[in-house]
Amino acid sequence: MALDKPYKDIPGTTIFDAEQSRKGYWLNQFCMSLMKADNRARFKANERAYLDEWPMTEAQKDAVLARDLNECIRLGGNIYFLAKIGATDGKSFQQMAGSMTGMTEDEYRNMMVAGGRSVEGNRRIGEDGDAQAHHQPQGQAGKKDQ
Amino acid sequence: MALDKPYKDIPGTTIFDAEQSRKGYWLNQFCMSLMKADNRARFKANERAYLDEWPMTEAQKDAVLARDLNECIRLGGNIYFLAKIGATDGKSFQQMAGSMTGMTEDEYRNMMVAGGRSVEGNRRIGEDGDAQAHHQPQGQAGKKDQ
Amino acid sequence: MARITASVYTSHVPAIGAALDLGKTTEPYWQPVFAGYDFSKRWFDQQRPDVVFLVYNDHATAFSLDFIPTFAIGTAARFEPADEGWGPRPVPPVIGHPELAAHIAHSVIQDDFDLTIVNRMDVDHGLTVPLSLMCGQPEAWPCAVIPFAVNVVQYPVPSGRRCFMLGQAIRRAVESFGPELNVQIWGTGGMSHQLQGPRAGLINREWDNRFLDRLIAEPDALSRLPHDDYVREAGSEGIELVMWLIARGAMADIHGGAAPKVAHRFYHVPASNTAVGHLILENS
Amino acid sequence: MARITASVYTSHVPAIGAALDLGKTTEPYWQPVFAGYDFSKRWFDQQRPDVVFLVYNDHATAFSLDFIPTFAIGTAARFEPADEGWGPRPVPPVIGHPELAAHIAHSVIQDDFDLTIVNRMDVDHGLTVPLSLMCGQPEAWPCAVIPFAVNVVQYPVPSGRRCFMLGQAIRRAVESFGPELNVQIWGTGGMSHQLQGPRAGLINREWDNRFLDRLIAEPDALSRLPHDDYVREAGSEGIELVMWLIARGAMADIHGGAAPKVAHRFYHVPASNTAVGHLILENS
Ligand SMILES: [Fe+3]
Ligand SMILES: [Fe+3]
Repeated sequence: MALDKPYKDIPGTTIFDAEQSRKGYWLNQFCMSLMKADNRARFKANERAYLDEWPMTEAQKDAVLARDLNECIRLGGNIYFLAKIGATDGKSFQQMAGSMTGMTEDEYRNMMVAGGRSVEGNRRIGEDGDAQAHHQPQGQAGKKDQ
Repeated sequence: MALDKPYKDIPGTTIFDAEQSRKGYWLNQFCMSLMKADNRARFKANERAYLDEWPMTEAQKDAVLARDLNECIRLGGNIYFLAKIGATDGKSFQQMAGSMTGMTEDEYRNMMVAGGRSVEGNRRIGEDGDAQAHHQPQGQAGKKDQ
Repeated sequence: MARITASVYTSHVPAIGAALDLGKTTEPYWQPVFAGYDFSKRWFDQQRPDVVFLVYNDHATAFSLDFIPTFAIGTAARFEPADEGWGPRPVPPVIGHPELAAHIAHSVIQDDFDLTIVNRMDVDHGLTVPLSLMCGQPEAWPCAVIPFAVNVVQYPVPSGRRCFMLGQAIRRAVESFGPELNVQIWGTGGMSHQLQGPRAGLINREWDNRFLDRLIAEPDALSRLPHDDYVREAGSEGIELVMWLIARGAMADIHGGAAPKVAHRFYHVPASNTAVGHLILENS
Repeated sequence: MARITASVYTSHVPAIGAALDLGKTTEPYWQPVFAGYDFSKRWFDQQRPDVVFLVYNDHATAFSLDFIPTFAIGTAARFEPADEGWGPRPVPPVIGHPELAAHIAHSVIQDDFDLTIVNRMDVDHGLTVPLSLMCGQPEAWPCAVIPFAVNVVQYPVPSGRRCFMLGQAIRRAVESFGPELNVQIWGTGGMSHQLQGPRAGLINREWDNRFLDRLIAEPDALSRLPHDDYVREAGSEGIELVMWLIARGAMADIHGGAAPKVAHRFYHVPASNTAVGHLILENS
């Protein structure tokens, strides 16, 4: 496709365009279903069984079960849809956003209170900012798992 | 409103604009409900009771019960919505359209086979074509009631 | 590269679908209508398009008054024939072309057309009757179809001019799609008809034929015709003809190419309440 | 005659709504945020608009992927606060203005903006948080509200230029409405924020403040900024700022009138993941 997509070279950022939307259609529609209290209850009672009701890929289901939002986004999820999973878990937008950086909740919150993440080095892939691939994961939360 | 609505002076014609749409919202939404077989059955079993489930005006309900499509349109109905009533009754679009002219089914069908209604005299209110108010009803169906 | 090779214009009268589905095509009333499409079916079969971009309007089927998009593009993989109150037509499901549809949506929105993207909708006679007329009664439709729904039910509807400009944007979009595809664009609805009020049954043969003449020869000028003329001259539902201008705007001559070849032209009165018009234009 | 007297610009962060609803407005974290709106609440109270035309975006609440309108205008009489997964916010229902909304839809569609008309939808924090910030916590909202939802979730979203032109069309529409009405137009969303990926938490204070400067002084030039700049400089969700250009396009100076008066300007970091920006412009 010869479309104008200049946003492909921004580090740590996935633009939700028609291509991603097509990939993530059922993942996102599953998320929408969590806006109903009944469905939230059924999901919480047996996550795997509830996910199996949707024609999602196994990789999408695994990413949801692991609450791996970066992977969910890579597989076509959009943050406003994925936020319904967070709501079901009782998580705030700040907790969800922070979870994608590898920081602990405190680390992320402190970064925001201190003025947020700087754009310097984070405008283009290949620069040296903290959002670049070679600096992931950024905080202690991710490091624990390694 | 200072909007461009040149279509107000066409005889025998109601343009379905936002104003009509607002007037006819529930009438039309009632019609939409007839796209489900269950609802069609409930409507046929007791038309009045089914209509009473909808926040329509009494005049709208009466017009539906009487199958007076001209009155339904005056009260905000749109023909594509009203056609669902016709479908429920097993009527074709030709039967429905004809019913608004005062013609019998045969009269209307014959007019169409002969090339349809002429636009001459029917472009503007105040001319002398067969769709003008002073020529209604046009056929024998309407005359029976008088 | 994808290319728009031809455009097709046709009325989409529901009674035509019913006549076909009920096996009435050889009855004296219907025979002349279907005869007008004999050439078209052979033509379509020879052309073998990969995708039809099908411009039509929904008739209070997928869209109620809750939601009225001016322009809606179907980007789903599949669309089911709708139950319009008589049960769904016995025709195959419509297979979409999500990649091309999404590409067109992307391109056309960046061209300042404010589309609504639709991933779930049933399609009514406005879309399936033209398919039946052009393809007959196959087990499966012979190509992918991108449904493009235009609001011509609640006023204000888009102007003829806006539709013509949109057609031009669609052409740019299609021709920037990488894969080799033979794409047709169809404009449906019309010709003169009025389904409501004491003026129901209006037919304007002269106006319709003049519309066909001008659509072929001077589409740019034709696109400036105000709504009022359509309604006054061709009946309240004659307004559907603005959709033909979308297909016409996508032809090569509007973009500096050669004038299209008129492969077929047909006109007949009546089909139920409606004048049937039909045109096939080929890019050279 | 209806007149647009002022425009208001503000972020619509969901956490602000939660802080307000849970009585946390005086906590050290939140106090500076709400302090920025003290003037605004008094100002709003004095202005007593009849109608607020409220430009916002839906966040996968009323619109799923089944249906993505680029521009949707709410013409209903009433809109309920949505359950976004935490239960609906404890705020009053939103009372619409069907007559003015339908008039604007009519006028703006005739001006070649391809709106979707919506008669049933719930409204999410994008709409209710700005109302809370400007009106506090009343039993009922003090004026009618026309919800106007812009797609900024799935790309391509409308360009800043398209939004700016739309604002101009909205002004023409409002000023052609007969009844005497005091109308405000609000643009919401932004400022810099990114809610996704390893770049989450991005804030660009310099860019945001330059955006505010230019929105006041050179909106026409600002409207030509490409999407890419918003995303790269202000985060993936910073794209919401294009909505501010709709409100700005509706101000008198864009139509040959005098420059607006800056009644209030406020900027604070952070509210949750977001930079909070806020501006009030009055027509003279
Ligand atoms: Fe039609
Ligand atoms: Fe937002």
